[in-house]
Amino acid sequence: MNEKKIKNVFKEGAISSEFIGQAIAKHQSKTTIGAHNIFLGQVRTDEINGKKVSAIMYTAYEDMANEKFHDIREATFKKFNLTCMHIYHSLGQVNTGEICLFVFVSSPHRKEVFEALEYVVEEIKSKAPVFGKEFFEDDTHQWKVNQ
Amino acid sequence: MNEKKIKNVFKEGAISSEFIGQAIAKHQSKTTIGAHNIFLGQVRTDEINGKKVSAIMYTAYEDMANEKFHDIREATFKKFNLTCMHIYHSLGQVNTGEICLFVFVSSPHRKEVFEALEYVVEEIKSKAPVFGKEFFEDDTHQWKVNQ
Amino acid sequence: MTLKVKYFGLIAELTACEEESIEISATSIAELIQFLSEKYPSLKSKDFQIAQNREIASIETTLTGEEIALLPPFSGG
Amino acid sequence: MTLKVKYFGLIAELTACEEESIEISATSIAELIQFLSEKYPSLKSKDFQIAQNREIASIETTLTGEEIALLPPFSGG
Repeated sequence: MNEKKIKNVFKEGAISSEFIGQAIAKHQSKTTIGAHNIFLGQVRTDEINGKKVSAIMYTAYEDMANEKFHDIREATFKKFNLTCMHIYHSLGQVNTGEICLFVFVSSPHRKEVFEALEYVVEEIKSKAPVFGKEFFEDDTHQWKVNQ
Repeated sequence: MNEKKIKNVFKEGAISSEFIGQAIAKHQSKTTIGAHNIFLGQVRTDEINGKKVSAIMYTAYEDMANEKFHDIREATFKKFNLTCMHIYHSLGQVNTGEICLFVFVSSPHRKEVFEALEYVVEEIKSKAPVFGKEFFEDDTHQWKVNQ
Repeated sequence: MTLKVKYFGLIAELTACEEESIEISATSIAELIQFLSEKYPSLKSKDFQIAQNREIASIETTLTGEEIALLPPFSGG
Repeated sequence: MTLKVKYFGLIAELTACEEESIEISATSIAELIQFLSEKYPSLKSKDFQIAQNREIASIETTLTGEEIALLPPFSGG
């Protein structure tokens, strides 16, 4: 484990569009940046056996997840020439249409951000111990599994 | 040329973070979407022969550019399973730190948005007749050339 | 050895418990899983990974740590 | 034939003009470029593409259209 302070990437509930807009605004003083790339995960109204998903309730092994997010961040900065990177993930209830994951990478040049963003998102999906419980409109549920 | 109505992608001046936040908010009613990917081009304080860029003044062959943006949009929808796509490009003055290009793609699944976004941005860079005049702090200028 | 064992997601639903202390003489993760599968028979049919002190550990790993977690498939993002 | 000729970016700077009507007997784009290079000698050293009716056209293309544009390297985004 790295000695740098481990940030908490989790936010209670959905990530708002205003929060994302403000995160973008904060980067306008960093004038070495030429390209930003943003990934947003949004909760989909999946239909499973005729029943529609209405929300996902996220839980996580928070300590381990924050360590993994930290490791992913460090590895990404080593692999790619990035100016900055931000990751936010929801905990608790996120309704369909709302945003549960916000990954934001910035670099002087565009090639770097495309590669880095996809790398970070795939790493999060495979390494972060986060668990989504999909609620249906009839209040039954099932546990989500990433594709 | 396609028969669909050709949209105007150009906006006068910089693209604000509020505008981007609002564009994200508008997609929260589209609950078949699972993944958004956003590219933002930001004007960089490049240093060229010891002089710093302070702003870029964009001009375009607007009619042709809008046709090309339209063709890129149509080709992208054919190649990738996207729910929606939006492109905005600045005209006129954009200062360093401000945003001059906003490309937004959404799909049920993440793999599609990564591939589609990079495709769209590269197509814009190579096919849209848009011209950037880089102003330096001493009021001299040079014409930008895409890498 | 006393272990703190954490359960998450589907696994926490099966065990009806999010965290417990377990006193055990097992020396490997395989032995611990054997023990837990006897305590919670429905675990046997489930897919999960084990983390020891917040790192994924293989079944042969020696038990060293104070914190063990049973993690069903991840579904973040 | 009367052509509407548009100039952009660096090229518009050289011609000191954004658009003009040109009366010409040329039949190919190559001949038009020859004509324009005589009118604006500094064009010769510059890198540009030609669009005819808003489509990039090669130098061999027959002049058909009413709208020609001289386009320096693109630098959008």
